[in-house]
Amino acid sequence: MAEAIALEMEQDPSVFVLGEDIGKYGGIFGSTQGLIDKFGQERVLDTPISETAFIGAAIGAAAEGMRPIAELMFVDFFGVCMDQIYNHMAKIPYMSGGNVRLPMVLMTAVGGGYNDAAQHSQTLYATFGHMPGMKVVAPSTPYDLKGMMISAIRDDNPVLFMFHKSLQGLGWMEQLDVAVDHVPEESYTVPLDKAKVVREGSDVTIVGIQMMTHYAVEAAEKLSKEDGIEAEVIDLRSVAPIDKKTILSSIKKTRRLVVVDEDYLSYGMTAEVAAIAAEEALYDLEAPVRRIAVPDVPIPYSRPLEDFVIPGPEKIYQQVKKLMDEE
Amino acid sequence: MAEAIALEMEQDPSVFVLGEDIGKYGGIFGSTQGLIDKFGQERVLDTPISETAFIGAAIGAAAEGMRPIAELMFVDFFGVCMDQIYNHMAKIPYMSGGNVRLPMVLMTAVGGGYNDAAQHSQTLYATFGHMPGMKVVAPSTPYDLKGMMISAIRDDNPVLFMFHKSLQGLGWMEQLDVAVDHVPEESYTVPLDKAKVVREGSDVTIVGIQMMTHYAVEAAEKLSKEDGIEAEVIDLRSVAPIDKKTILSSIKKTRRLVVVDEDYLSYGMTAEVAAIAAEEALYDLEAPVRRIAVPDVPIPYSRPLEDFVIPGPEKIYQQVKKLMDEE
Amino acid sequence: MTTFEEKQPAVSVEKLKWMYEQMVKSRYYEDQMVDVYTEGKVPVFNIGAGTVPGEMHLSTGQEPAAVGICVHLTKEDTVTAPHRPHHHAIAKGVDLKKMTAEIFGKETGLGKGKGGHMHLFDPEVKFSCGGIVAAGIPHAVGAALTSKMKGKDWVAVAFIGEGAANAGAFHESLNLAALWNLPLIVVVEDNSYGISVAKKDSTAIESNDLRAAAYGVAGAYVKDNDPIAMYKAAEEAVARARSGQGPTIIEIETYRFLGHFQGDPELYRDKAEVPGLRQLDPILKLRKRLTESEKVSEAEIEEMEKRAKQEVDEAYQFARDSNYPEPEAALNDVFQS
Amino acid sequence: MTTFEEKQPAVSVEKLKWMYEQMVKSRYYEDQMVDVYTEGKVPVFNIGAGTVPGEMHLSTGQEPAAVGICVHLTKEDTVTAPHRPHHHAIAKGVDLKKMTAEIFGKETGLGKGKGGHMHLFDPEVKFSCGGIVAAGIPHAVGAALTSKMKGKDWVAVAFIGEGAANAGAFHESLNLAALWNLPLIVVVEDNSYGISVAKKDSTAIESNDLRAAAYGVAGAYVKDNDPIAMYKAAEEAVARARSGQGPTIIEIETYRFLGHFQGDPELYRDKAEVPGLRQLDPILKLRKRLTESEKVSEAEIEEMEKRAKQEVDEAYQFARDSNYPEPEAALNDVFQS
Ligand SMILES: Cc1ncc(C[n+]2csc(CCOP(=O)(O)OP(=O)(O)O)c2C)c(N)n1
Ligand SMILES: Cc1ncc(C[n+]2csc(CCOP(=O)(O)OP(=O)(O)O)c2C)c(N)n1
Ligand SMILES: [Mg+2]
Ligand SMILES: [Mg+2]
Repeated sequence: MAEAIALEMEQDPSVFVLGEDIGKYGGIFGSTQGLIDKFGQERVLDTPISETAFIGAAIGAAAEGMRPIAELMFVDFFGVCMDQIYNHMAKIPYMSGGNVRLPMVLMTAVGGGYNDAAQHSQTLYATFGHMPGMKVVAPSTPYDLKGMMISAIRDDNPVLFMFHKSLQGLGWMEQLDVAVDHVPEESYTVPLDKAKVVREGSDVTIVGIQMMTHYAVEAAEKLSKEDGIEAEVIDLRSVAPIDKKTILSSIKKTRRLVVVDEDYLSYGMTAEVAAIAAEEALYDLEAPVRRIAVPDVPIPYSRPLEDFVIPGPEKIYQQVKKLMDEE
Repeated sequence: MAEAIALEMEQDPSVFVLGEDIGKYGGIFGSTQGLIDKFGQERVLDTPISETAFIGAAIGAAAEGMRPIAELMFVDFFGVCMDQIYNHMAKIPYMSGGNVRLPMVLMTAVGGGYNDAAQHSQTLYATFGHMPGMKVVAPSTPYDLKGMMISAIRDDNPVLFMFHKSLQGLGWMEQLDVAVDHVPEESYTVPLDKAKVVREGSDVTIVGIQMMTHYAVEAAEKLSKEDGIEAEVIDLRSVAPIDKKTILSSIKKTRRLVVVDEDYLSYGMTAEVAAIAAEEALYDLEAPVRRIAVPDVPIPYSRPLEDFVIPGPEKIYQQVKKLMDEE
Repeated sequence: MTTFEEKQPAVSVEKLKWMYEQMVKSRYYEDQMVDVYTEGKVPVFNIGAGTVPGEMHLSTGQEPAAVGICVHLTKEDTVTAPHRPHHHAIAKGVDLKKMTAEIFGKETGLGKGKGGHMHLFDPEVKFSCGGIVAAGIPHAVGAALTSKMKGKDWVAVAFIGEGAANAGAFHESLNLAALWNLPLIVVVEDNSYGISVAKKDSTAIESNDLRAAAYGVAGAYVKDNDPIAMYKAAEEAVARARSGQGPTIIEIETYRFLGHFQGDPELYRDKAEVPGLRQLDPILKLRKRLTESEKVSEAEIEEMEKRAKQEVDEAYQFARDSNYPEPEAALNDVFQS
Repeated sequence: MTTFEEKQPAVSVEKLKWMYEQMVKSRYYEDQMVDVYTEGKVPVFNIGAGTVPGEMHLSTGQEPAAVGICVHLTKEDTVTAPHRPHHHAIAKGVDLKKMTAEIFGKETGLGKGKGGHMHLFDPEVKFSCGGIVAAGIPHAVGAALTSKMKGKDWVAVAFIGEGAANAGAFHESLNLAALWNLPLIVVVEDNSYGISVAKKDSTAIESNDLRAAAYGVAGAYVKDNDPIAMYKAAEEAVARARSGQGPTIIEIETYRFLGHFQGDPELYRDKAEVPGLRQLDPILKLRKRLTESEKVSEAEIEEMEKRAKQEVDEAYQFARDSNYPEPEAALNDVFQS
């Protein structure tokens, strides 16, 4: 990610970064590692703990033609600056009839699973997906992280870029193989509005996002090996706009849908995907849709509690199997 | 509403009200009319424009056993204080393992239709419904307003109480008959977790909320008169927890579902209700679910634009008719 | 608008005349709006009906704050305004026709009818406003940051009401701007009320220029709604900002002749208050100063007044003559492609 | 904790001893935590593994702020703390067993394992903390408001870091508390950093007691991490609050011996900085004062130290011996019925 930002900063002097601990520290989750050494503190600005001021300032700078990348350290802190995000960043382009552009990226760390409790473990995909006026993306592989970040920086619209803490390849988190993939050195882009079929299958469609995509693939492998069930796994990647086409054509093929989310259940991503199916693929469905997400409780701290509420590969496996068995 | 608050303030000295312009002004939308004369400024506190401070103070007071009612003037302003609402009001009871109670009400005005544009016209039902830890209600009749407010004040949990501007019977808004119903003088309660069938019908279920409920009834009358279609209309009333049972049993009867919302489409209330159907009533459905909501754009100012995006009786009528005709 | 010039001992008559003309324009613009706003709202007063629907916050009486500072600005300087933006927009040189068309909800408006009275954006003169109290201050910080990053001498001015100075955004923005030594000026228009809440019931101290101490920046207080005193305080603040000496907070004591919004019953203030304030009308005072001390002829003044009013009349006519957008246009402009 | 008494010229030895014992307890508690926190994280340092997972913010070195004020409080007074809460919790008299069990994620914890280290709630002694910077200040305002509405002399103390003083919540809360003349004390612990950002890179002025001027409240500054100076500043502030004379901001210069959180590589500060600070350890200084000036015997001191450590050891043992909650317990406690 820092690599993607560096590539864009090199070729476009209007790109700059601001946020808390993004300078010498390199971003608490490593998103800006090394940037201050390359570009200096004129373009890599550590800020006070003043999210409203610095995200608002990013908006003001974007309106004047700069291309700021602001970091909100944890998505959970959105509440102290949501007015700037929701009422200004997302709405000014529209309210101005397209006369003001806000080519900015707001990047933020999401996700739980490491016992950081209720105020530091959320994903809040739907909270942002619900709000028109922003593109909201949530890549799940190092390749997509880089390519989508480059796309986001070049996009003339405000982009909320969610990266998952556990997928940053950090030394102080559980090491996941999927987080340390090899990535091309050069610049490339990945579109901001396309879901991706990451595993083909014929029996059931599992739509996941970020961490849940990886868990879904794990579950799919087990289903294949142990039960001969071939699940097709879709990585949503883009929360908004949502790529209906990829979802619908997979349902047409598999006729069954399971949606897995690390966000809260009600009014969440699982609701939107299930609703798309109910509205546009009802006759394709041969079984009820299954939704797997954080039951409607804040994320608890203690390990057994957190493990219980955040979906894992085993829960996905069980639910899919149950769905297939019911018929 | 002010009546409900007055009744509770009379009998419980720990109830008090705070917010902007809720004193002499009586609340911009009349929610606290007359309270300051009855209870004085010791219990009816006008605040500075400091939503984080005064909603946070309400939380602090509730933790010490008071029963504050705070008013957020327009729901659209939530972004300046969402941290207090989402990270504290909604989570403290859970994070404390139930040891801290927050018996408070946060009331707020929602809704558009009077050309107040993108920052003053939202409902944001789903934004709040998505967040576990609060009860979120949105009554649509004067009777329910009073009864649900009394329930909310007496509830030991934080309740987000959304009242619709156009349903307050205000002199400076379009006068709606439904907003000036007669209401019993005495104290009574209406539950915070029950939807209500406001019109019975056998052919299709329309789930609406607040203003949309009234429009749905209007559409239903026209469908009945002009097309012989009998729609059952459900007033959701409670955004969270959502009353699945009432919805599901109606679908079982009518086998068709249309959901109407004044909030944004994606990740909205229409998604949740449609998803519930796809998950728990798939075999009951004889036709695809239809969702009618604000297409994913901020609320525009100009009359023809706003009229285009906020669903009205005619649009509901057309959509239901189309659904019925398709078969 | 004039361009920035060296600090001068007295205020030139040209600048006074410019200020006078803008104030007259702004006042006349709003006098018209008072009438237009009631059009089509009979018999019941209905906020969502008529030629101009929605909320309407007029700045009648508050003109000195806007002209006193904008006289020092060029179109490269940024202004962010709050929900009560007409006087600022006019003083900053926003296209009056497009602005009026926007308020009428017409497709020729600044935002094609999508924004309305509280959401006017004219990037040509770097003007914007918004309906959320204090939210424009961070945007001005961003403009000031851009100026610094680009090595320009552009300044950014955020106008707010005295009520807004108690919002968190005020504090965060001033600390940030002071820390980064940005060319930011925050102008606090103290019109005594935030809707119905009197300043003494919202603000723990006398005036917000005192809060400059909390950020180590300069503070200035302008009494009596005086456009010339405002001119002088602003002149210093702009010079300070342009020369890299950081932010200033200016508070001006001003008057809100009308209600918070049109339709405000104003039960929270004494009936005699407004007539008293009207006696102190800053436009009359400046006119007197021009004719008496500066010896500007009555004819010249009338010429200015006529010009101002004509511009306003043309703007309203343009708005009336313009078309409403097509309903489907609501779906455009969410994203740029 | 002692009860409030009349202002006195000097600090009684009893109070000094109380402060010393709490400081020792807090320090020893955290020394143990340093070790416990690494348990089960081998070979890779893995934040989500081990006996105590999640983030861990220790206050080692910052004890004077907590004891200097809590010595004046009773259990009717409220304390809200931030993400670095152990020293405050201990000084406020939070149940140490339940607190430790909570940090271990056990069902016997203050929050049945749902809250964790950053979310400790002990309504018995009116203590709470949270993981969002500055968010506890408004809660303390609410407690102070309750005190006033109920006609009590209870005070509310909000502890924050110097980084938090730049957040909007600080400004809004102080204005509100000043306006309503509430018994609120905001204690700013200046440990020089907000994570990696030095105070001079986050704060436009020298110290936050200067911001008292922005609210017309009292301000005090405590140098050198001195518990006795803190005692005195706090004594005045508490007396002011209890007698209805409104809020105070106290800033104390304190030391963060450890990283922002355990595992912080601390590349942003000089390697020599911490050893230098350790030289100034406030616990050693207070011990010296007790033995030398106050003539407390070595034996008595050791007795206190032993008692403190024993309490801590028992708390850890309690936590270890307790059970984890059942997984399904995650679904409880969202709503009360
Ligand atoms: C964050 C926020 N809170 C509340 C409001 C509602 N509101 C609009 S204007 C206003 C009063 C503003 O007072 P002041 O800043 O003094 O400006 P004035 O109206 O006097 O020009 C309020 C409370 C808002 N728009 N935004
Ligand atoms: C609103 C918010 N922004 C950012 C953070 C992340 N964060 C946690 S602690 C911290 C630094 C706090 O610094 P300070 O207030 O000085 O307290 P200290 O850690 O030094 O005790 C930051 C930025 C947060 N928790 N909440
Ligand atoms: Mg005002
Ligand atoms: Mg600090």
